[in-house]
Amino acid sequence: MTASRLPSGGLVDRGSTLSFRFDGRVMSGFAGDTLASALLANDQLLIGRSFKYHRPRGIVTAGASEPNALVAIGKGASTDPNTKATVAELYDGLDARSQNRWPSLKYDLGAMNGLLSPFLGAGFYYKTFMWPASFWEKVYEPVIRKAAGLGRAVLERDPGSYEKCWAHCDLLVVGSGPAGLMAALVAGRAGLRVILADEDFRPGGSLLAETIRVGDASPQVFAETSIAELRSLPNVTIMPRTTVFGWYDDNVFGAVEQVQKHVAVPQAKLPVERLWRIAAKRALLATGAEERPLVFGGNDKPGVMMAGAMRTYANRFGVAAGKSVAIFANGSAGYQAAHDLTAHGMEIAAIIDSRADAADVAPAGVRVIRSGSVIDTQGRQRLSGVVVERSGFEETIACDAIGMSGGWNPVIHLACQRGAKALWSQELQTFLAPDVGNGLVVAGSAAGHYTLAACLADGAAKAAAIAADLGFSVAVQALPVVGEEVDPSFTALWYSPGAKAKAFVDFQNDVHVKNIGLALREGFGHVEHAKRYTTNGMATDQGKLSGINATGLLAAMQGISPADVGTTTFRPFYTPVALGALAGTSRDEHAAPVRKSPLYGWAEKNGAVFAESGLWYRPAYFPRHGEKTWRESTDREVVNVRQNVGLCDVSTLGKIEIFGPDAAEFLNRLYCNPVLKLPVGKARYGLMLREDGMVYDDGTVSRLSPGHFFVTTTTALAGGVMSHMEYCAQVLWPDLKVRFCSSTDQWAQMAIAGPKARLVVQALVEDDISDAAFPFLAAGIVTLKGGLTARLFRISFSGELAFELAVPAGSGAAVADAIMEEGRAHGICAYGLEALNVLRIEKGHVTHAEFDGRVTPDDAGFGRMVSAQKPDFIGKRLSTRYGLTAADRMQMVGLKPVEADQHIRAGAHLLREGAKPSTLNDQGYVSSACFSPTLGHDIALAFLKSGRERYGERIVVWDKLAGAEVVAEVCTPVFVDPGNARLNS
Amino acid sequence: MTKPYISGHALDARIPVESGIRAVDHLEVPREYAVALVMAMEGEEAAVGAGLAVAGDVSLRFIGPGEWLALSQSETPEELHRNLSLLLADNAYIVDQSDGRVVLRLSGPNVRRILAKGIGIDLHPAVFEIGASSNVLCGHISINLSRTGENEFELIVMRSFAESLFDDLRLMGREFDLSVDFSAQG
Amino acid sequence: MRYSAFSIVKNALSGNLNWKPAWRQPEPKPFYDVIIVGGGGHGLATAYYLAREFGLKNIAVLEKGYLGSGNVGRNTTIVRSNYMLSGNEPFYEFSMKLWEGMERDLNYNAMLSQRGVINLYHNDGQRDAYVRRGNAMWMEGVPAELLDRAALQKMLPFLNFDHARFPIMGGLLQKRGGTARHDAVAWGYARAADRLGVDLIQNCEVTGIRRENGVVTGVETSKGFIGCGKLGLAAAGNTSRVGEMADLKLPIESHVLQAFVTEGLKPAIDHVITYGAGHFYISQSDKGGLVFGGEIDGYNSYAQRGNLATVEHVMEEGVAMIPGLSRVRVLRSWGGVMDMSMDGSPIISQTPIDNLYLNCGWCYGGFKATPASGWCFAHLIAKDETHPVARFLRLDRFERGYPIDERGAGPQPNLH
Amino acid sequence: MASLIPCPHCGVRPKEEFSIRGDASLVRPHPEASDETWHEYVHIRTNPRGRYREHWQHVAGCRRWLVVERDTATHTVFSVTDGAAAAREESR
Ligand SMILES: Cc1cc2nc3c(=O)[nH]c(=O)nc-3n(C[C@H](O)[C@H](O)[C@H](O)COP(=O)(O)OP(=O)(O)OC[C@H]3O[C@@H](n4cnc5c(N)ncnc54)[C@H](O)[C@@H]3O)c2cc1C
Ligand SMILES: NC(=O)c1ccc[n+]([C@@H]2O[C@H](COP(=O)([O-])OP(=O)(O)OC[C@H]3O[C@@H](n4cnc5c(N)ncnc54)[C@H](O)[C@@H]3O)[C@@H](O)[C@H]2O)c1
Ligand SMILES: Cc1cc2nc3c(=O)[nH]c(=O)nc-3n(C[C@H](O)[C@H](O)[C@H](O)COP(=O)(O)O)c2cc1C
Ligand SMILES: [Zn+2]
Repeated sequence: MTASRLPSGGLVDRGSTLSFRFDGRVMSGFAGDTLASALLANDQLLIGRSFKYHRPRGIVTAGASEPNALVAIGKGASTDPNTKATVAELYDGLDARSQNRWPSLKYDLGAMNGLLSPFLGAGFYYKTFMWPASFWEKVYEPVIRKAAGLGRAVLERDPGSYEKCWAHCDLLVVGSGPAGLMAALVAGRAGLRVILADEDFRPGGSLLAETIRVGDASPQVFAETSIAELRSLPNVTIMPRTTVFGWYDDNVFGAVEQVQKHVAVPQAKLPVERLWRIAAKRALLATGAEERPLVFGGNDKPGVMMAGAMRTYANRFGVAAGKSVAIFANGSAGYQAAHDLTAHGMEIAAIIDSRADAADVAPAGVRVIRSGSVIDTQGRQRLSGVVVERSGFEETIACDAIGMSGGWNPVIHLACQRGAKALWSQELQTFLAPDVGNGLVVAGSAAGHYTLAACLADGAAKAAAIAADLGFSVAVQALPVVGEEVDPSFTALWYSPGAKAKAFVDFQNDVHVKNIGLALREGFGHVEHAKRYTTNGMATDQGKLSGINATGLLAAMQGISPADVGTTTFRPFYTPVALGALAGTSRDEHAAPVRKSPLYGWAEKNGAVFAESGLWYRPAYFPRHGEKTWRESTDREVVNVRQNVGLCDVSTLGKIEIFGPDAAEFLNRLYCNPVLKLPVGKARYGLMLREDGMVYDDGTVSRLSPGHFFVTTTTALAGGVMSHMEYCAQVLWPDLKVRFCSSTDQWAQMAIAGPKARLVVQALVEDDISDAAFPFLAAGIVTLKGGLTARLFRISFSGELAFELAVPAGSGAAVADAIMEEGRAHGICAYGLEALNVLRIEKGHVTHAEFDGRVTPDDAGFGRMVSAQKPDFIGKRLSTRYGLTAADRMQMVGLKPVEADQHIRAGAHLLREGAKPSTLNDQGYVSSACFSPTLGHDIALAFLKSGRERYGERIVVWDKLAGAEVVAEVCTPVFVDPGNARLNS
Repeated sequence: MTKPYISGHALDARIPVESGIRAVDHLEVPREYAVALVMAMEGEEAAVGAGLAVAGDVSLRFIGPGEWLALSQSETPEELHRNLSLLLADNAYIVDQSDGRVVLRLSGPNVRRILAKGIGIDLHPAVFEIGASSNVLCGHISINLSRTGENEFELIVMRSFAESLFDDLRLMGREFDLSVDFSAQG
Repeated sequence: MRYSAFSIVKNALSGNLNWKPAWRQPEPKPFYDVIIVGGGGHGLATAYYLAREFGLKNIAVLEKGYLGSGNVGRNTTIVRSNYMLSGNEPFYEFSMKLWEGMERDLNYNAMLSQRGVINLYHNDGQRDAYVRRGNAMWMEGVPAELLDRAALQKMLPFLNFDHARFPIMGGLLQKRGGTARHDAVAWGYARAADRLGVDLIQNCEVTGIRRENGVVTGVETSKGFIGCGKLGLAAAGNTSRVGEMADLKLPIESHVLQAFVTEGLKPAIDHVITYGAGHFYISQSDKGGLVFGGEIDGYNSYAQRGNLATVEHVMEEGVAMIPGLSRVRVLRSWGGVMDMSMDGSPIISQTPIDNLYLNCGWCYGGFKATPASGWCFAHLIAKDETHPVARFLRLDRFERGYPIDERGAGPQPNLH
Repeated sequence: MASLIPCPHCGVRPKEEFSIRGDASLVRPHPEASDETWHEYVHIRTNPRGRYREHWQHVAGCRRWLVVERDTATHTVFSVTDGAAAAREESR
């Protein structure tokens, strides 16, 4: 046993033992552990395998930047692959498994790749696998793909649930270390609405692993009392386990809260994770600084760790990362770690300091090797020693862990997500956030302050400035006195010279120094090219450890400043976020709202089978006992409407009320056909164009009084037409006096169609609706027997004698019941969308299958409807363009198969008989097709080049997709009752 | 046939008759509510606004410039329409929406936390004051939201979306054991 | 240096120290016969084909950033030729055929992976439109298949078959469609063009277009004036800005589209799949990341980043289509600025200005067009005549009333 | 912008309450205007990098069409005004 639990210390609850599994092995830890600290305490150093070479890897960090210790947690569909052990909160029953290894973590065949590494340099795959051509798909790619990825996604339905939430505040503080805590305290006391978010399950940031006294307490106690005070303030919200992943426009932040990732059995009434959208007047980034790894030979073995992480494991978790620890450092932080570890009784094998002279003091009795360089490490799956070089002499130092400390990288990720480039500070030898305006301010170590005292002061000062700026008065507050500390300094070391083994830059993606050199040599020296060519920084840790080192290496290799190399672009997400959390509750049946017609229940009661139609569910057909297919029901419904009468729910049509002295003029400009002189009590078909002359939507326009119109739109474009009208009224013609509102939801509207429709409707309506009194295209307000006021329209989509009756939605079901009851004697049936579709095709009426946005009125046979008289209407001018009036445009025609038992499918194309299928020979396509029970064979509406001149021509209906070719006759698109006798009866 | 047509509520299929359970956070659905849309004629916006403010037993909800929903629980839709017409007919268009809109009333100590799961505006008591109302998006559904009491909000939704909104609200309130019921009669 | 398995072995044995730069870093010459603005996929391909197919010698590509820094480096890598309209389909099929021989042609492996593109449909109307599209493809000789629900369930069991708000009815499959490694396409064309003598000049932003007597004579750049005989614009999202330098007014708006990649995963999704009840599309990169995207953000933008509302919307659709994506973590999101045209289709065209040629309007679909766009643009520049498969992609089609509107959305770019 | 839009009628609202149409500086030509003018109105866009006026509709709010003036490179919003008011202003 080398790594182990220390006898005392740490913030873990030693009274609360938790049992967990790693690769099936049962282990135990304490409440307050992370999976990583617990694994270490169990001396489990080997945690995973790297991406490319499958090299054994252990734990490098104690936080969100971990590149190596990735595991799969959870079972079955609740599995979370690629989870960082270093941030996974331990719970009883946690089940973790290692990844990217086969057959086992210890013996992984994939490690053979390591032997091939000279051939697998950066970009190697671009240079080969090209011959023979057929091999790529069959041999090379499958092999490459097999090697892809680390973890395995289960891709089963996730039993967990998610939700989203909005939050608003004056100040969002990201990070609850000393800077963030002080800032929250200052702002909270001043009365600002403060949100303090931290990704950790325990607030306090680095204070939790610190040893310097704050005031007269330990840093842990200081954190605790500060948090307690913040909790007592009603205007402050503390959000632990909440990672702020993105900074978006207008100071909106995306954050994800892990609500139940740390429990074995989640409560059903709570989400697993919760997405927060935080609208913050101001934000303060107190995200700390990341310790920079050192790039030296063999720096990737289990046992190689960040020195600061070792401190954290010892101080916060009471875990020794090793028994005998070497420290490799270029600055004072390494010494600080050595002191802390010594204090815990751990042995320091040596401090290897890359600097020639430094004032830092090592713990008593610890050997310091100055100007030293680690050039190799020993051990296979765990470290057993390091090889150190100094002035040409090599020496092997036995140790079971090495802590590396290469300086500090302020965590400025969020500040750079909106386009600002990080700035190199020569003084601090690191990149800092530029000024990004007053919405977001960086404080503490994230701003390059490395002492605790400076972090406290910086957080307080910046919060006070923000508070004052927002108009709050801030009382002057004394800062806690901090024990003695040295301002950590370091001398940047991008590469420890003399490496005898691979010196890794990006651990997870196995990018080592030579890869960077190769990229440079091949012309990929731009930092973004180098990233893409080597994949440095593209792994799940997004270069948190490797990014700045790669920049430094590129600079050093070219003899230029890191300032001239720059960083790669910072992007969301700060750490990866589950898609489920971002999707929230919108999933499965809940993926979009459902709209229901007021007649939904009535249709259900009548046995309807429903189909989605936009957000609506509409009755598709009403099967009766014994009917086995939708076609049987549909055919019956169609025949019944043509012979008797049927009732169809058309409530989903868009309905808009238009008022005002200019309503008629307004509509006249909106539709391409004339509306101005529409008499009161009349309805008219209306065709609306887009400004480019193509048909936009159709519907009916009824005039209920001189200044009150009622128009309907298609179901699909109800919202679009309403917006379009509003645009026209508000923006194009603001001087027209017109007001309108949607009344789609106010009315239940039903079509009663068929030769017996009048008999049925008259039985319900007080008013006279005889053909004389209420002819085709009449529209008016009527009273139903029983006193209900309703609207009645004599319009027809089916081509039959038909009425559309609109009643207040709440009464819809009762009225529909009454109609059915009244109609029983006349053989009434309910009919659905399918029958409606057949009826309209038989009559040659168009829908969006025809009006697909590429069709002019003339294409569809409405050329004569377009008003030549009107001075202006939407679409008038551009509809005269050459291409829109050309003689060879496709025009709508009817098709019937020459042999009556043959079928035509919508989407088939048209060819001249004998012509070879080719794009050039393409004559058009079928837009709608159905079996016509009225005629006893298939019929279709189609668009055919110069179609109206071609009635009688035989044409091939070519449906290669179905392997079908049918000869059809071109005919008029009106198959039933071309003289409109039924309509007018 | 002369029987009156029984009017159904959009949430009849969702809310059990008289569930009687009432948690601290509660969603109450009044069965009867007269709702009218009032649209001021051009130039009459201020006059209509002033007129509405003195209209008897009517609550107002802001929709947009010159547009309001007028609500009454004591009047029938016809009465509301008639009364508003008497008051405003020369200055406004009035459209009955009693059947087109559904009113839901959400109350309780956690009401803001529930609503924040769907609504992006700041609902802090000092920001969204009692009497405030506005059209907002709740999840994916447009509603009118008004604050009617210390911890009480009213949501008005298009009838066709009512079941969906209702389902959403139940999900949003699940954490707080939100109870639901039709209002007690009267 | 020719790339091959042999060259890899040989170089490895000498410590990989002898690899040569993939391209030179030349200083601009005072004059080029042809200058291409934009070192993206299209600009580089154009230069390559100008040199290789049309024998031109004195060519430069000017790139304001690094090669491939534009949309060629930030797209979702979908390659397909499954268009519906006759103005488009022959062009994209020409491109598909070029893809199929490109790697050997360039001596660069761009990892074209013809894994199949499946477009799901969820209602009858969509099915009919896909049938029309599939038949249009066959008309051009492009194999297409209509899959029903059962076939899909077998092929893609992870799709949402049981609890979908918009149930999946079937899909249109183009087996030859797939993906390619985006960066490698740019690098491959760049390296091949460089080997034919094309000067690739990075960090060279074009800031002005000089004209004399109405004829283009050269460009002002951040590296000084550079004269040219002919000037080709392939500046993708920045077309309007470059066009403006020659007072060219264009039917283009710049919009941002976001894309996403997840953490690396073992192979799980073997096709390119697009969602019919929304705008979601997904495939898995050879490295293991699931690469996906959705709708554009909707407003004009020159910022290569998007907003959170759109991110959420994309994720909602992703999880609606594949419920099992819920636990997968998205690693990174980014944006690209695209030139959205008025009909959603591209423009390869002469312009009213002599010696100025235009290649733009690729919207979110120009990656797959890279080879054909380069070829046809080179053809146009070299011969001053339109390549037959690009004959409908002219700039004056809007004025003349010949839009190529696959979506039928009309002249509003953000609807395409 | 992009995240929040201050509607002059409703206050600050999330982006998803709006729909976007495009260039607000276009003025619909007179019916008798030239073909070219009409073509430009329907098809040609200045598409500037920088200040831009765009039509957004507050669909889930007051349903007013608004003129959002903003920067297309930084996404800063300079002003949001009512579209009808702006149109009247323009026609004056
Ligand atoms: C997120 C996203 C996903 C996409 N997905 C797909 C997909 O799956 N399939 C598909 O087919 N297409 C897709 N596309 C579209 C595709 O990427 C583009 O259409 C295509 O890459 C554009 O051509 P290009 O490669 O030449 O453009 P770019 O790579 O953008 O090249 C243009 C170059 O011009 C340079 N430039 C601009 N102005 C100047 C100047 N003044 N001076 C010098 N240089 C200048 C730019 O820096 C840039 O490098 C997607 C696009 C995006 C943004
Ligand atoms: N020993 C040294 O050489 C040395 C060097 C640098 C810093 N330090 C010490 O470190 C401390 C720095 O204090 P500080 O307050 O600036 O930072 P901190 O490191 O104490 O706290 C930062 C906190 O922010 C959290 N965080 C980071 N990104 C986040 C995100 N996107 N979302 C949510 N949470 C996020 C982290 O988990 C952490 O808890 C000081 O005490 C300083 O002395 C010491
Ligand atoms: C197909 C594809 C796959 C990508 N895969 C990864 C990946 O695995 N890891 C990663 O960090 N980024 C990946 N990226 C994103 C790039 O890092 C980068 O964000 C993108 O190319 C845009 O460039 P920019 O962010 O530098 O502006 C990928 C991009 C594309 C287009
Ligand atoms: Zn508004």
